[in-house]
Amino acid sequence: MEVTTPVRTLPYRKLELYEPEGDMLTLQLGPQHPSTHGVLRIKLHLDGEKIIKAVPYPGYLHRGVEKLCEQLTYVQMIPIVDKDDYIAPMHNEQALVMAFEKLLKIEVPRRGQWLRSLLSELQRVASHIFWLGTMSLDLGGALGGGSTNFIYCLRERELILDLFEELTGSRFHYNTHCIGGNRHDIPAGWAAKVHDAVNLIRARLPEYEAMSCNHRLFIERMRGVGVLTGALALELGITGPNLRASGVDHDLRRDAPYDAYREIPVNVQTAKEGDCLARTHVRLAEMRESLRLIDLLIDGMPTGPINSSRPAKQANQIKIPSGQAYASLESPRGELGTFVVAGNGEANTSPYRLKIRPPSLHALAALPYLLVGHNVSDAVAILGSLDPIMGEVDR
Amino acid sequence: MIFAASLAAAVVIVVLSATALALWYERKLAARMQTRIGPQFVGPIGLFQPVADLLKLVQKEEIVPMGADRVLFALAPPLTVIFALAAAAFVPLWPGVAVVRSDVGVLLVIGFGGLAMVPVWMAGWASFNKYALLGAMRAVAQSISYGVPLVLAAMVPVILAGTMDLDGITQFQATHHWFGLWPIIPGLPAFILFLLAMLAESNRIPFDIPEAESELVAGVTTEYTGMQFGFVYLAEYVHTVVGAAIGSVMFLGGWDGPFAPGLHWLLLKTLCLFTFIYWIRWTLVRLRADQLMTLCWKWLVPAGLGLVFLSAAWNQTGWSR
Amino acid sequence: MDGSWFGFLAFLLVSVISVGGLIVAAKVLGVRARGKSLLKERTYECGEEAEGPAWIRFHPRYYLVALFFVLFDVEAAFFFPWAVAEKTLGWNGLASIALFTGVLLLGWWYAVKKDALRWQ
Amino acid sequence: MTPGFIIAALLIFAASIFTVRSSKLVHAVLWLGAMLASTAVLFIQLDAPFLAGIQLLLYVGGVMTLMIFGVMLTKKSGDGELRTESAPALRGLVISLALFGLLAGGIFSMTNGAPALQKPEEVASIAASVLGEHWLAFETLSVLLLAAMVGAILLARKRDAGAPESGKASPR
Repeated sequence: MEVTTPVRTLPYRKLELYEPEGDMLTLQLGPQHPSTHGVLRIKLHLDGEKIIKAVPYPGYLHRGVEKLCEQLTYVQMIPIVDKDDYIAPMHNEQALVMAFEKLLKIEVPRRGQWLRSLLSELQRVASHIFWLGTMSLDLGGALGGGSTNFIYCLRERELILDLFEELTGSRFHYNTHCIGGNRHDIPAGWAAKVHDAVNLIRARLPEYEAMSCNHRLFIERMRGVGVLTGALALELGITGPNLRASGVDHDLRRDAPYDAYREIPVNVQTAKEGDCLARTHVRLAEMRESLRLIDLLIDGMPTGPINSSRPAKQANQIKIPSGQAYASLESPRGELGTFVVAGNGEANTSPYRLKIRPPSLHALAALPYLLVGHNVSDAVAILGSLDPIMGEVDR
Repeated sequence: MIFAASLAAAVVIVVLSATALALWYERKLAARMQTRIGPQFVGPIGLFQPVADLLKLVQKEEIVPMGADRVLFALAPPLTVIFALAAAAFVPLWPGVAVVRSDVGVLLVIGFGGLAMVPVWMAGWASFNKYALLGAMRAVAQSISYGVPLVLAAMVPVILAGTMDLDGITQFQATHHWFGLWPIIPGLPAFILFLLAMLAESNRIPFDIPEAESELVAGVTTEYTGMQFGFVYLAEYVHTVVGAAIGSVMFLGGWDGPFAPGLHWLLLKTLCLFTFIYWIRWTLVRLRADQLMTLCWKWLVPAGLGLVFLSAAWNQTGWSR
Repeated sequence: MDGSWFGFLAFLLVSVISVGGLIVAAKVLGVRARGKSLLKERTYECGEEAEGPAWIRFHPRYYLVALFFVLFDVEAAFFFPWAVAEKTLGWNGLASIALFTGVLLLGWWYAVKKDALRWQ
Repeated sequence: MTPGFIIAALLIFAASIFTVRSSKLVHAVLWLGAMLASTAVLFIQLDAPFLAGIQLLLYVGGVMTLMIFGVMLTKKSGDGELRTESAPALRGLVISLALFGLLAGGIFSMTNGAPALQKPEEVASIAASVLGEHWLAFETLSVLLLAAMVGAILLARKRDAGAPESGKASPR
């Protein structure tokens, strides 16, 4: 799709027509709100219940990760970035070490690459299924059908977390990727468990679809709501399922392949409508695709080392003298990239500047365009369907 | 008169304790649906959990927000409970016995049921909170909109039985057939319409937009704490329990049943309807406010009118005799 | 006046007493913070300072819904006596009610056509 | 003059006074609701439960909702202090006395007091009378209701025309 850059005005209604304290209600949606997926504030200007202007204010979860990384050594910062996108921590680590490997010109061995892709796909399934749960929660409420679906989805996520726990010893902050490969090799019998989990999830997926995207009420809430056009999505730098649901066929796993994706082709899932329902369909189709990939990856797992060298034991072991690199991968939310400018001080053990490109931040940029004209209920659905994780938005 | 007074007292106490039990039952039911266990520590199988909840709520501090209308704010929650309870007075418990036997029972039940939104609106408006106010406006708009199909659905048994006396309607069903079963064409759709409208009136999913907690935080109850919150919460359950009882009286033959007609049949039918309502609640997602209005005015109101005329025609063609 | 209305009075009285009992219990057992906390009393707006008052002017479409409700309620008020006497009034009664409803449905049709009852 | 009547009358009287003396519009509406509900009590005492039900359904439920939404249409329904300005005392007295005389005259012109007291109300007979004797008035009423509907729709649409549609994000 051709990218043009017109001067785009935000689609606010003419605010001067409204009397500030008469007709117009200024409502703060968040930060302490059940469905802002963490702590996002959206300032809504309402006419009755209709949104006439929406301004998102991220930043409530800012922890200064990027600044912190300037002080930490290359070994230390990997478990820190785990906390960025806390629904898919694996990808954070990988995006970071990929940038470092690019600078150091280290090639990960083939088994390490396949393991990385396998973990990435498992993480993608866990992330998308968690998203389906929270999406239901947004639509159905914590005291209703939404929570039922949420708990079902969490049950499936548990299966994957169990697998990760067996592999890495941790359920959340894995610290399994390291520069040059991986830290933990596949234990005996793990492959069979992966197959079991994948088969179980695959068998249960129709159940969730019956409760969500195949259900009449769910469709009524989602169809035609929050239509994101492909042009706008490209302009705002939106990537991932949100972009693919708007009809733009773009996926880094296929378009800029890394790791095992160089060998295994990925069927990229797209939809044309660009509304919340399309985003749901794309994510569910992606989940099925990931399940297929997991089977392929675990069956075709090559033998050999998983790491090009021994994992670093000492904090200041890895030194990068100078240079800059950008590496990105396809996280469940889109292009997750790390830009690193190496060379800080004498020791060269920490970067001069580190920038993480979170896909969720770009997705949030669409909110002022998408929310206008809808009502408060839709605002929650639209926000949920964009799948922002505030941890990586604010970092 | 002493009998009437003690009966009244008994009904209030039974409804309130049934509501407490319903709270536990719903939590257990929801837990089963969600592959959980539910309350299990307070008392045998968690049976005293509502009591524990009540004790907790009673102990909490009651906070009145700044700028609120203090009188209305304090008055609204107790009123919600009383208004929700009022309709229970008209339910025939066993043949010929109700707290109030009135020739126009159906009308009064619907009248009192429609009033329940007034204290809810008071609560939302008095809170001086935007979420509460939006919730209150939604509550009133939804309640009055669904009042129309509710009236029309309730009209069907009135036409079929030829009386507005709730006990008379039950008598008619006992001697002829339950309206939920026969005549199947105005009867069953009217029952479904009644259930839908009742769900909307008592703010249950998929019609729980007034307190939609994923959108409006907690709707009208946002600013309420302690027992004040407890009252609004309780009133919702009372409303559902009483609504289920009235639904079973008007469409499922109330106290009528094989072996021995009586209170136990009414309670059993109420329990079944209640279970059904909560089954829906823990399965579906909620609708949006505008979809709710469209559904009501575009489809349910004409459907209700059609059912009314169908039942009148049913009477006239003589099939009923 | 029917005797059973005393039952209703008793009913209301008992419900007021039970609710009042809970209020009294809450007053006696409830904790009360010493001193005044302005932060605690602030109205909830997701942790942010509220902008503008909550009591604003609402859109006339709310009024429209209320008006429609009243009009259909007036209709129902006429329906109820007819419904009771339906068996004796026969087809004639049905015809006059149908005419009445027909005229009202014209208004309903106009509203649907103009999309006036759509909530936004 | 039964005790029940006196209580109901006092309720109505008090609620009416509060309705006009309230400083907040919302309070006035709620007092109006209380007044209308007390009137239902009066109907029940007159053995007219059907009218009481209609009073509940139509007036307390319906008209009060209409009033509530009407109040919400005004700016600052809550915090504006409302002051009831009285007309000059003499003029007010004359007007209210005249109104009272008119109503009293109407009531006393009925030969044997209130007809409702004589025989209990029969819902079926109301239907027979409305659909039989007064059918023309009844059918004309539907035209009145139709006019109210159409008028309300036109009024509500007027304000929507003032606000321009959003340029980009069209919902459906």
